Formats: sequence, C-alpha cells, structure tokens
Amino acid sequence: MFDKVLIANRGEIALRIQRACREMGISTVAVHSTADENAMHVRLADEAVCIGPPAATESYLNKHAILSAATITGADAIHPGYGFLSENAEFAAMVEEHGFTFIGPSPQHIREMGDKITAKQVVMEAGIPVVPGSSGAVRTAEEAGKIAAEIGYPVIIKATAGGGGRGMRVANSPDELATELQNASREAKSVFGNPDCYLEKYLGHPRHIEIQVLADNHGNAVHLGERDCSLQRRHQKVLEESPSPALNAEQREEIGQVVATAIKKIGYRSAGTIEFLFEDGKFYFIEMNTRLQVEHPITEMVCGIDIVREMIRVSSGAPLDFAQEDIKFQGHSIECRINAENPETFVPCPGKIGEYHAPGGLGIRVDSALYSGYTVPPHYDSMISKLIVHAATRNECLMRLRRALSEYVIEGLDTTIPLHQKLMAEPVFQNGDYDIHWLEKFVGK
Amino acid sequence: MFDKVLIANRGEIALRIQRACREMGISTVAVHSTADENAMHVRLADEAVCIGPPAATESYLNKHAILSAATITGADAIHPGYGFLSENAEFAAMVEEHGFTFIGPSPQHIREMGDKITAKQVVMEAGIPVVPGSSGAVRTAEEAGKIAAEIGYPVIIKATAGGGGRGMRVANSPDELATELQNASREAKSVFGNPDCYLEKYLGHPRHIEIQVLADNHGNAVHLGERDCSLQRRHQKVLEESPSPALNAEQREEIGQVVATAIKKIGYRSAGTIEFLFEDGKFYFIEMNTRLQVEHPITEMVCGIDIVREMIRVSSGAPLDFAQEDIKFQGHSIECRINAENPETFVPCPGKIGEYHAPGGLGIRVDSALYSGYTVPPHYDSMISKLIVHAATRNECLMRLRRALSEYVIEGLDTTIPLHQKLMAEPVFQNGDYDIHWLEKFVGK
Amino acid sequence: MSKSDIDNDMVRQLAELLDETGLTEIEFGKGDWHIRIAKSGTVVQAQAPVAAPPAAPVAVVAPEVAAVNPGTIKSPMVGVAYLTPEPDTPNFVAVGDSVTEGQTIMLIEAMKVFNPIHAPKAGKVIQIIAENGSPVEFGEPLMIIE
Amino acid sequence: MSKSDIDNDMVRQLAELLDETGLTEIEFGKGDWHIRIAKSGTVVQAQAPVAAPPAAPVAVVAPEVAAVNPGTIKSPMVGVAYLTPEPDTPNFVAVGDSVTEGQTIMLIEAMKVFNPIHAPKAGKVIQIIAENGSPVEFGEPLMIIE
Repeated sequence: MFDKVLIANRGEIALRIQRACREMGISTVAVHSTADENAMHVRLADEAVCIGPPAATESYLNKHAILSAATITGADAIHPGYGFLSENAEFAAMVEEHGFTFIGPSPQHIREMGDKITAKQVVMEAGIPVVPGSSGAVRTAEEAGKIAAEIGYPVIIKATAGGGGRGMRVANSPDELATELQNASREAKSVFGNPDCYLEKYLGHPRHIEIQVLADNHGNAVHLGERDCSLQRRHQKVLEESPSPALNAEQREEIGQVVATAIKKIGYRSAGTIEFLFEDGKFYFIEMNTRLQVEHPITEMVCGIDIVREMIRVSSGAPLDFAQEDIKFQGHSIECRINAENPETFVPCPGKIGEYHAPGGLGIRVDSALYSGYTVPPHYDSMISKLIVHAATRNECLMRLRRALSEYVIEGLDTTIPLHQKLMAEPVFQNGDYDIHWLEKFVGK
Repeated sequence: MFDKVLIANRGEIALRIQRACREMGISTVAVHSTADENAMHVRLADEAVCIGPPAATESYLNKHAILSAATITGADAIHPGYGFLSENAEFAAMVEEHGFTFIGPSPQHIREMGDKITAKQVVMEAGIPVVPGSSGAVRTAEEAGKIAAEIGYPVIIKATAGGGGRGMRVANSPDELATELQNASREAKSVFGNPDCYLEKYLGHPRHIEIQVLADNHGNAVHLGERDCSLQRRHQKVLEESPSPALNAEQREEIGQVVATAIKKIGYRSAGTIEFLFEDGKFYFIEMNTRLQVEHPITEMVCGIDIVREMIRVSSGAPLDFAQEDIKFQGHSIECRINAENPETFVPCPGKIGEYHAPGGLGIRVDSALYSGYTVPPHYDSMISKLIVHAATRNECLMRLRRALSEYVIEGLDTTIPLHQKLMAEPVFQNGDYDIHWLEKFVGK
Repeated sequence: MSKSDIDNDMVRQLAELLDETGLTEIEFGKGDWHIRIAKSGTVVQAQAPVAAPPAAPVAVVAPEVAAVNPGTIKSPMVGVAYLTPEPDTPNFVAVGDSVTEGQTIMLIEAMKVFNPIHAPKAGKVIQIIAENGSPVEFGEPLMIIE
Repeated sequence: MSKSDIDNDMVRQLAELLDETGLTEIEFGKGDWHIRIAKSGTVVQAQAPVAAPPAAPVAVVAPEVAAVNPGTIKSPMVGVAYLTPEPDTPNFVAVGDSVTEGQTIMLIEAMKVFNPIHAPKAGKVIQIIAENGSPVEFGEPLMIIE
C-alpha cells in the first residue's frame, strides 16, 4: 500500500480523497493555488505545496508543477479527483513515466474513451447498446426509409458536417422523413457546404442513467448499480438519485451485467461510469467517464462500498475484495449539489461564509470543504457542498432531505438550497416522473 | 398517525426525536426551561412552550407543566426521550389518563422493570438468564457450600440488609467460603444489625452487553442485536460499539432469540433494552431500560432501522413492518459520547461555544444540538454531542473515528474529545479486550 | 445565576469608566463569571453573529412587551389564563383599578386546577396583557401593576 | 466578588495605551480573570475566531520572512532550488554582491529541467533565503535584492 498520496485537486473532492487516505493510514499531500491557501483540503492535509497562482491553467492544470510537488514531497501516487487533469491521458502517462502511480485507469483507456467515435466503437464491440442509426451518410429517401423502418420512428436527421444543433430535423413518419431529409440536406449544403446527412433514432424524453463500475488489475470487474442524473440545467447535474425511479429490478440487473461484462472485456481498471440515455425501457450509450464522479456518494450509500478507498486499493495492485454477488443494494439515496449561486438567476456568488452549520442526524452525509469564515474564491467551480441523504425508501429519503435542507445554514452568500427545497415540493419530482429536459423548464418558470 | 408530538426533553435527544417527527410529517412541540430559550430543539421546533425555570425539577421533571403544555398546544402524543420522566410510570399513566399517547411502554411495564426484584423475577420467568445464587439468606457453611458448588466459584457473599459495597466478600474456594461467610456475617451484624447473608456468582471481569428490542401492540417483537457498553467511568457509559468484539455469531443469535422471545412473553411494547453482564461466554441480567437509550444510534447504523421512527409508529398502533429475519446486521458502529468536561479531571465545563465545526463525509453521523454561539447551560447533563461512526469492519471504524475526531472543532470549552483520541491509540481498546473495570483504570493512569 | 447576583454598583462603576474614557466596551471576568458592558453608537459589532438555525420557532404566545417593567407580573406556570372568576362574570380587575397585596387578579388553569394569581403588592393596574382563555407559558407577562 | 476587583487605574491605563497606540481593542487575561477594552469608530469587530479546522497543515517549506519586502524575489514555480551552477562550484551570488538586471542568481529544478532565475533589476543581494538543494513552493521568497 502507498505511504503518501498527492491529491491533485481542490474543494470537497480533495477533502473526500484525503479522508479516505487518512482512514487507510496514508499520508496526504495537498497541492493548491495561492487562492486556496486557507482551504480545508490544505489545512487538513499532512503536507501542503503551493503550486501556482489562482488561474487553474497555472496551478491545478499545471502538470509540471504537480509532478514537481510529488517529487519534492516524495509521494508514491497521485489521485486526480474529478475535473482538472482527471481525464487527461497525457498527464496519467506522465505520472507513470515519473515513477508515481496514477490512481485511475490506464492512459490508453482514458484516451480511447475521451474520443467519442473510438469510445462508441469500443463499447459497442464490448456489447454495450448504442443509439442505432445509419452507419454513414444517407443518399436517398429510399435508403433513409429502409433504415428508419429498421430503427423505428421518430428519427433524427443530422448533417455529417454539422454541430451545435444546426441542420438537425426530426421525422415522425415515412412521409415526414422524405420531406425532412430534403430540407436537412438543403440546409446542410447552405450552412456547411456539404449536403451529407445521417440518421439516428430520436429520443424525445430520455432520462440520464449511468452505471458505476469498479475493476482491478486482476481481471475482476463489478457494477455498483445505477444513478439517475436526469435533473440537469445546462448539462450540469443538479440532483442525482440511486436507484433510479424509472428502472425495475430486472432492468437494473440486466444493464448492470451488460456493463460489468463489457468493462471486463475492455480490460478497464479503477472506477468508471458508463452514461446512458434511457427511453422506453432501452439504454443508449452516451459516453464513459474514466474517473471518480461528483455523484459517487449516492452509490456508496446504497451499496455500502467506499469507492475512493477501492480506487486506491486496486491501483496499489490489490484485488477487489468482493464479487458481484456480495454487493447488496439497500434503500435509496439522493445527492443535492449546493452551489454558491443565486437560486433563481444562477449567477455565481463567491464570497465569505458567515455562519456555517451542516445538518446532522440519521442518514445525513455532508461532503463539503466549507467552514465558517472561509472565503469561496471566484476562480473555480461554484459547487460548495454536496448534501447526501440515505433512507430505507425513496419517500423517506425525500422527507429526510426536506428536513436536512431546512437545517442547513450557509450564511454570507447565495446558495441553491432554495432551489432544492422548491424541487422537494414539486409533484413531478416527488413522483420521479422527469426526463433530462424537465428541470430546465421547471427553473425557467 | 399523530399530527403533533410534544417532546418532553432537551438537548440532542429532543432534536433527534424532532428530526424523526419532521421526517414523518408530524408537527413538533418543544417544551423548555428558561435556561434553554435559545436551544436548538427550541429553535427548530414548530412550536415551543416555556414550562419553568432552569431547575429540572420545576421544568423537565414537572409533570403538570408538561401536560399543560400538551393541552394548550393540542398535542396528540408525548415522547419522553431518555432521562427525566422517561421511566416514570406515574407520568406515563398521567399522559394516558389525559388522553395523550405515551410514546413508550405501558406504565405497568415501566413500573415492573423499575423495581429490581420484580424485574428479575419477571424476566427470569420469561427465560432470561440471571445471576445464579441462593434464593434467600444462607444460614450454614454446609448450605453455602452446596449452593456454591452448584453455581461455581468464585462466589460473592452479600449482606441481605446491605448496600454500598459494605459487607461484601468474595470466596474463591470451599475453604475460603467458610471463613468469608463467618466474616461477612459478623460484619453484617455489626454494621446492619442483621447477620443474614446470601450468595451470588461473582463476576470478576464482566463486560456490559445489552440487547435492543422493539415490540408493537400486536404481539410482534424483534431484537436488533447487541451493544457493548463496557467502557464506563463511574457507571457512565463513555463509548459504545456494535457488534461487541466479544461475541461470536452464534452467541449473538442465541441471546437475541432468548430476549426477543421473553419480550413477546412479557407483552412489552415499544423500544427497550435488556442489559447483561457477560463473562466467560455467559449472560447475566442486570436490568431492563424501558425507554430509548443514548446509544441507540449505533444499532440504527448496523441494522438500518430508525428506532425513534419505529417507536412513534408502534405507539400509534401500527404493526412493526419487519420480522426478525428481515433484519440484517451490516458493518460496525461506534459512538463516542462527547461531554463538556475536562478530559483529564472530568470537571464539567459549561459555557459558550466559539467555533463549531462537525466532521463530515462517508460513515459519519453527528447527533448534537450544539451550534456556534450556543451557551451550554450549567443546569443539566454535560453530554453535548454524540459522534457516531459506521464502517465495513471494526478496524475501518476505528480509523474513521480517529479521522473524525481530528476534524471535530468545538471551541470555547473543554470537551472529552482528547479522551476519545487517547482511547483510539490504546492497544487494549484497539483489540477490543476490555471489561467494565478497564476504563476506570485507564483514565486513572 | 439569578438576577440579584448582578451588582448594580459595579455596572454603574463600569459605565462611568466607559464614559470617562470614551470607550465603547468593557469586559471583565473572574473565576466562573464575567461581565461585559458596551455602549453602541458607531460600534459596528463586537460579536460573532448568533448561529441561528434557520427555522424560527413559532412560540405559542410570545408578547415581548413589558417584560422588563418591574411591575410586570409573570406567569408562574404553563396553563390557560382566565380573567374572570366564572364564565359570564366581570373580570377580577380592570385597567385603572387599585388592588391590594394578595388580591386575586386572575386564574391560571393547569391540569384542570384553577390556580389563583395574587397581586404581589398593592398598586394600580396599568395593563392587562394576558387574554381571557388564552394559553400562557411559564414566565410570560400577565399584567402590570404599579 | 466585589467592585474593588476592578482596577480603575488599569482600565484608564489601558484606555490611554489604546489612544496612544491607536489600537481599537485591548484584551488582557491572567490566571482566572481577564479584561478586554475596545473603542469603536474605526473598530470593525472584536472578531470571531477564524473557523480553523484543527490540524495545522505542515507546509513543506514556509518561511514567512521578507514576503512583503519589495525587493523580494519569489519562486515562479514548484521545484528544488540550487544556488550553484554545478555541484562543488561557488554560489551564483553571495550576500553583498552587486547584480545586474537579468543576471542568473539561482536555478530551480522542476521536471528534470534546470530553470535559471534572473535578477529582475540591478541591485545588491541583501539576503539569500532559499537553501541549496531545498524544495521551494510557488511564490516562496528566494532572495532579496535591493
């Protein structure tokens, strides 16, 4: 096992990793920018090294500075957390070249999964369902009609050269298909100078469901169930829950097995997440995240596994000490991401924390690096706390969350706690009856 | 279900009950003395009623004031917490006579278990093992020898009229017995004016192990496993753990079944605890606590059951919604009682809290009514917080506890956090190799 | 510590010192007690903000009025206040009445028992704060007699 | 307790000290008692203690000295400081030396690369803070040139 781990991150996730290390008897090195001198992850670490000015590009994204810090402190391994350099294959490779252990997957897997086309190819071959569509450009209405009949209506027509939503059209029937293909092709030609279009199955009201996996260096891989992260605003997850209110036990078991088998086949190691769109009982691959995720705690709550601890263990060469059949899912868990933002306008609100009092009691977990008197710097992400609740059932979980939100005191700046309170009171959320578009409409009201 | 519950207590347990009520959609009434106007349980309650001056006899022990408060607020039920009126049969009866529900056992069970001799009789008849001994005074050395041979050496000779340790002598062999019986009898006569003595099995190095039970009004009763509360100072528990490091699965299963069966036989309802001394693989009844206990959270952590919620449910007439076989024990949990006391002299240290920052993250639960700026009043118990930790194994639990203790900030007064930190570093504790006398010696060092 | 432990002379002494020296605050502690006096004006703050948990408690009844008036009679118990001896009879006392020491001025019902509240000294009824038939908490102001 | 426990002269003395020194607050404690005096106006607060999580971080190297001196040269990167061009050669510069703008005054090794640190302006070496072969953090003072 490692003696000393350098944590190449900040905020709550740096603290999360530090806690795991401390509980394993591993010393920690915090690296930080000048803006984070008083941050909790710096104060609580065994050693701290200032690696640069506030701008992330010169500190938390500065590979050389981080590796120098690892060298001068004599660290054995580096945990990248999420964001920053966590999915940077070059960094992972540099870490290993310098003789440190990268606590995460191999550079090769990070690279493969970082490229959308390669990723889709690799997972498809490993048996993971992807969005069906034409394999390339569709030339004629007949060809399009044949493919559409195969994958089922509605279909979406996208310009091969397109992007940003331009030149995209939805067809609900064979009649519409011919017309829309013509329109899309015409628009594609005028906008992108290339009339080529391709077809994909159109998902009108999908949920975002992702499967957490863990794998070691010895060919063992397990899944830890799913998380429903459909509540998003501008592609940022706001609240996540596990299990998903939309899955039944059979679907859960089936997709979990498919994913675990694929992960084993790919030869992946460490923690990772396969993200899907889910609609009408079917899963469609979006991407794989080759790192620890913000919302990992809800999985820890329902399956009783410390994911960060396991990441550290497997990267030190230890085998997973549980098999798929040892993993039991118990109860329900929800995470509220609390941001330093105006809860209506979502304008970020950095500043100094006045009173700070976290909720306590049964079933409450708070992952946060806040403390009374701390100043939230304006340079980084606005997420300042994760309130995670666990209870026997989804309904009890909602009641407990409501109670915890009402106890949470964060004075001195605006937070999104009121948004979460509004969500708790909303029947659509209470019924678990939302898709990835719902929250955007809800907050727009 | 109740609409409104009055909580006849203060401090962390009042808050604990309030949280359970809130999570069940039940309104709460806090009652408080003038010393507790700014207490958390008062601030967070739906309604608050001042019932008297600081002295507990005139406020938290004032039955009439509490019942008046229940009347004027229109409460449906009263939860007594622990301490104060929680084991007062007269109060429980008054609550019911006034048409409120008492969230606890029947007055009759409280009364029976409140009397040591009756309690021993009742549980013995229900099949619970008690300390073996003579059924009354022992007249002759022959009679004593016969009984001692039956129950096994060492035995303790106690004056029938005795108390406070006077006139108690231990005999390790038949030879010693004759001599010590004479000595004890002589001393008993001179001290108490009555030479009668009786015999009991002597336990030299017992552990304190207790079994948590839950029963409803419909004849269902379950046990929730054991807690090891051997770490005591002046008969005050300091740290509790579940499961006990001293029990194996078979012993656990066996004593649990014995207790659950007895509870059913007695016709007990609500939560309760049977306390035992445990030595050389055998259990000996001490007493039954007919109330919620301070250390109930560790049981909640290992079996995933909200005991306060269940107490409220069953007292409203609902049946337990799980059977014995549904209860699974997972991992290990430890509670540290944190007192406002000097950690070496144990002198109470009430006063104003400066900075307050509770530990967070995976597996941490804090049950406390403290907040920054709160003044701990000098009138009541010095326990100000319970730090409860849960982890997969006992060793991980100790590591996590160590981490959590190092994160806990309570400024402005002395606390027993350093005592717990000292305990964590102590091999005897780490090995789980302690009896009820050990801590007293440890802190005396 | 009861109110009578506060040494008025000491407060006066400290207040004089405060004025004399132009200070805005003096704090003094010894053994198990301390005192702090302050005089605001331009004082921004000399205090950490109170760590108020958010939800304000809804006191059943909580008039703050007259709590400091020395003639205020406070409720010795939780219960329901009655200003009349029987339903449909006049109040025990009315504002402006003179009362004698020991005279019953209202009843407080607790546990089905009607407890008479007596005037602690002779005087004149300045204000009746409790309402007939309303619940009162321990220590809640009932009436002012001066 | 009695009022004679409060030492008027001490309060006056502290008040004078406060005025004389331009302080806004003095707090003093000894044995089982303490005193604190304050004067507002410019006083912002008798401040709440910083919510320091308990464990003080062990900075790898953290001399606070000279951090504010305008002639202080701070490390532009994390690495290891070398005061000599090669092992067993004399230092680039010594205290008392005059340096020209752009002159190499030390090296910082980061990622196997030796980065020369240049004097930002001409001047005299007042103090060499970094030690040969020691790790330095970003922003850590290396040398003072005036």
